[in-house]
Amino acid sequence: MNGSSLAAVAPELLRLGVGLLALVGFIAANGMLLLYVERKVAGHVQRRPGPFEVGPHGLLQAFADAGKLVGKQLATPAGADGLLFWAAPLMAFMPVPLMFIAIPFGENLFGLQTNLGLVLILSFAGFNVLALCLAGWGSNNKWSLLGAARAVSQAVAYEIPLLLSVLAVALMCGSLDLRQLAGSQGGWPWQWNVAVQPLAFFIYFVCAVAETNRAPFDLAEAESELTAGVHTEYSGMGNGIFFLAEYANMIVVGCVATALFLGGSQGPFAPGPWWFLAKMYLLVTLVIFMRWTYPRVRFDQLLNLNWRWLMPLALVNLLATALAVKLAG
Amino acid sequence: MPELTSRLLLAMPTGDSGRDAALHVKPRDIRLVAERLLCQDWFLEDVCGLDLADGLAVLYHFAHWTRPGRVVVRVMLERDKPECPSIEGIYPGASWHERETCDFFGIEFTGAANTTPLLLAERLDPAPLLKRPEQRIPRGRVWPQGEWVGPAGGHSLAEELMSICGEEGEQ
Amino acid sequence: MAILTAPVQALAAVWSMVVGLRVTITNFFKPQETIHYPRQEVPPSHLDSFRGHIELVGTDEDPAKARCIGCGLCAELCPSFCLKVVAEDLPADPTVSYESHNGADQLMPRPKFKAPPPSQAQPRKLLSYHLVYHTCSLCGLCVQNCPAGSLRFSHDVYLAGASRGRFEFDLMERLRGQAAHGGPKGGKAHA
Amino acid sequence: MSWPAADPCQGLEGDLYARVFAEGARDDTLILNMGPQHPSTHGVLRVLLEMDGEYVMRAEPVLGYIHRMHEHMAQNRAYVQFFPNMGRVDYLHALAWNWAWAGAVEKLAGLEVPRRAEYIRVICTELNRVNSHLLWWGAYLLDLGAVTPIMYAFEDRELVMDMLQLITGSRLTYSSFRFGGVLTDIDTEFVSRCRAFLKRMPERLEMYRELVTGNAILRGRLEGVGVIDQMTARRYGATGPVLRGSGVGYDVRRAEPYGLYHEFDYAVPVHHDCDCMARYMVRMDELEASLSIVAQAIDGLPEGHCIHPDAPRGKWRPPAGEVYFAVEGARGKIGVYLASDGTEIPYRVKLRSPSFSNLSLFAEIGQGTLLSDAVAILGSLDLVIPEIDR
Repeated sequence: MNGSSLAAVAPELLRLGVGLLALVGFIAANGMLLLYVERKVAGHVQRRPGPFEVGPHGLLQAFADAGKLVGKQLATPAGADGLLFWAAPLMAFMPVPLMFIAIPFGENLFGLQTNLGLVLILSFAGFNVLALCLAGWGSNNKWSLLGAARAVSQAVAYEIPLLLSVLAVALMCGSLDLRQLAGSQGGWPWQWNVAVQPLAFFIYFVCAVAETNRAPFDLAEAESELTAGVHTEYSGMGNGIFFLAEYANMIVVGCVATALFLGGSQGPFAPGPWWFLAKMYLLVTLVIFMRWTYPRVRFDQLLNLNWRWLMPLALVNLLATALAVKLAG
Repeated sequence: MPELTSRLLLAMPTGDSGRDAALHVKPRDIRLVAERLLCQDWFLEDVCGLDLADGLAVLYHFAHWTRPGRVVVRVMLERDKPECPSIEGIYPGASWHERETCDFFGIEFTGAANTTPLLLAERLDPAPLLKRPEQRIPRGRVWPQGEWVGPAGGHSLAEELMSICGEEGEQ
Repeated sequence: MAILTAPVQALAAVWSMVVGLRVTITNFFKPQETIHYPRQEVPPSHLDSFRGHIELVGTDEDPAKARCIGCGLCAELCPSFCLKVVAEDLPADPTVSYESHNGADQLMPRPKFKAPPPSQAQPRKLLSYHLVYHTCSLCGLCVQNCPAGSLRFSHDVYLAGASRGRFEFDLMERLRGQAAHGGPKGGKAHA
Repeated sequence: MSWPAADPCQGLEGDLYARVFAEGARDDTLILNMGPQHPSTHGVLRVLLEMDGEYVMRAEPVLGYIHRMHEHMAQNRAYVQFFPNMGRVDYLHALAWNWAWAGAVEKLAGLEVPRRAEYIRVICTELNRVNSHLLWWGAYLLDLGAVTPIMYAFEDRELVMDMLQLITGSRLTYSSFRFGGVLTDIDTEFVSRCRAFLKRMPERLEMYRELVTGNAILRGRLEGVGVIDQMTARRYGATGPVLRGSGVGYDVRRAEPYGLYHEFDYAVPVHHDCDCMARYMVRMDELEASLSIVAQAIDGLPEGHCIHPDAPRGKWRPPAGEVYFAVEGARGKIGVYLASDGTEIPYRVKLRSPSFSNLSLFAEIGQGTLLSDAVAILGSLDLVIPEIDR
């Protein structure tokens, strides 16, 4: 079978394959970049240099870390369920590239055109919970188990307002296709959805931080309470993959926020993927700054915040949006 | 043999040795005294063992939030069978102090809920802070003024504690 | 009432988060406090007062010769038994004075009352002076109580070693080395 | 890949403490060992927890992991040789312990301390208290999940340590007090650095307030958590900021004045909420109080000796007798009971450490809290484990 016939048979499949490969590269590169950025931000916030020794200003530190993680022994704790224990990090990472394929980085830069892009991302995002649950259960460690219990109730709770806030935007545009959603906004900030739906954006942002288990909502990990929660028993690349998945998830939620609320690749003067990336990285940096600023919330407060504030607000917001769309339409 | 008969009170000027009054009680009365001290809002600073030629002593230091000085309650125990009632039920904070004293001096505090070693991994024999016989000194040397000279009047705190002792002692 | 106050409280809470973020972001752009050790070092003014292990002080005439009179008071006072002084008796020599002139006196307060050397009324010849630094707790009793002013703290901040032996010093040898390299002169106490 | 054995925990019944603790446990609860290597037990404290989900049903601290028997060491060395130990009992407020030991022996032997030495003691001890509270602040927020504050605290701590190094020569385990005074006098360099520090701190404290104290998350974590009422505090003998957070203005510097503290004008901060936030606020206010004492002491520093000319040196014999001396440490009331038989070495030394009594509270107030609250409560007690274990 030659290339042209392949293209003739399944152009969509080819695009998907190439897209997936490119995305895995993108994720790996981003994992390293964000690791570096996180440590640099932490360093500078704390008035110290951060990584500095490997490469100029520690630029190559991420490679050194990756090499170290790969080289470490993978230890399975005594009494742990080996299958579940090692399935967990894989399960945390594998859905991540799939989430990227529906993200429109630019007008024509995307992996897969589907009118259910948003649904696809949200459904694959749910896998992360399963991974943490398995990691906690499979570790045969009481701290991990507590972490897993926290992770599950946290993720289950926060997915609802997340969905509701996203739905409000989808209702406005009448579509679940991320490309269409992004394209429906203008280039200038006041033409973005965030100007129309500030509350939905706020709810989405808080939920996204909680969904990705980032501080101040990093309760599943909570190193000062649960030692490291679900990650306690993971060594070497087991831990590394969790990290990679965490950063990839951060990028996914950043990308979705950019596409939904911040105009996607639209931007003043010269629209294009750079605008998309710039906005996405800005959001991710904000999340990183938050991690180095706030104390961790308590578990019941986390759930209270969700059920008592975000849920009702998201519902009211959705209703108001529906009403407005109906009236305007 | 330790003298276990008298409960005498001695008042000393504050600042001289860091205490206002010293009270010698029999082991069986320590709970009564502790209870009365708690009623009068004293709190327990520490429980301290002391190995003397006359036997083992347990010193309870009590201090107060609103009045200066402290009260020492001294209990003399027999060396062969050092047993003292626990005041953990009155001052729960005493529990750890008593366990520590038990670790260091081998003094049993009867009636305590938890008697596992606190600071040492196991009971040592002899207990680590016990002196060798030739090192021990008589109590008169450590408490030169406190050698049972009789009740010291004129000191309000001393009078007060004396009255506690008197009432309870009739039983 | 709660329905009115709750949103206000929520907004105040969100505002407190913004204020916190402002602090970290301002600090992000401030210069670093860290000193990149191998490339930069702490300014010497911050190291002068550092007390490293003790060292012997040479006499004014011969910086390679310690003022020590071998009385052994330092070794006797040391709480962790980390000093070993070996000395032999000298015939009484009125010309040898063990009054110190400066040195440790300026580093340490000098009371009028001074403990006499424990056993010897007269100086002895110092044969060797060993310090086992890994048990030293730097309390300063030896320096404070040296009747001859022959001890002081070094300022060796960057002392590091991979073996225990690295921290066992022959202080007489060290003094000779210092004298040969023109290190701190006996007469100068650098406090 | 290895499949788990039928019962992986077979033969692992735990040690004596775990077995004793598990005797009273319900069937459906989890016995959890928090420590001795847990990140927020600050050293080597172990707390046995019986957990029902995230709720702590029962808690029991297990001590002794770094027990060094300081009291026995005291009975084997001359009075002055015990000074280095004091810096190691509580390494965060070493000078208060220095003072407790020096004060006890001075009281026993009736030694006089020159005014200048008393002032230097006040200055160093208060600076050391600032240091201790700053570290507590940073470490406590680390417990609560905020990583950055400890770095800011260390910036200021570094300045204090530089200053204290000028006087004491050490940076952490000071042993610079002597009977009848202090080892080294303070110089103009110290005074100028100290003034610069005093000038800098209000601004920093304001930053701390903005970054953390006002933060909604922190308030949510601390308010109403770990309530210690006054009766509990009394029955357990709690002292220091723990007690002052429960609304009792008990401070040894006021209640049983020692040194020249009566010459200084400062407030004893008291908060009445009895919760973790009250203890937090007490310590933050104490930072300011300590700084004000230092400022007054620097301004009014008298001339004179830094150690009494007739102070005993080396090994010496105080009179026989017994004495109890208490000082206010950063964690509470530090007490030294000293019995002397008139020889060169003490007959009996008992060290009353404040954290010991404060921690014994935890078994009671930790009950029924969430695990996160247990961490917050443990941190709010400001534990220094070497001091508890001695």
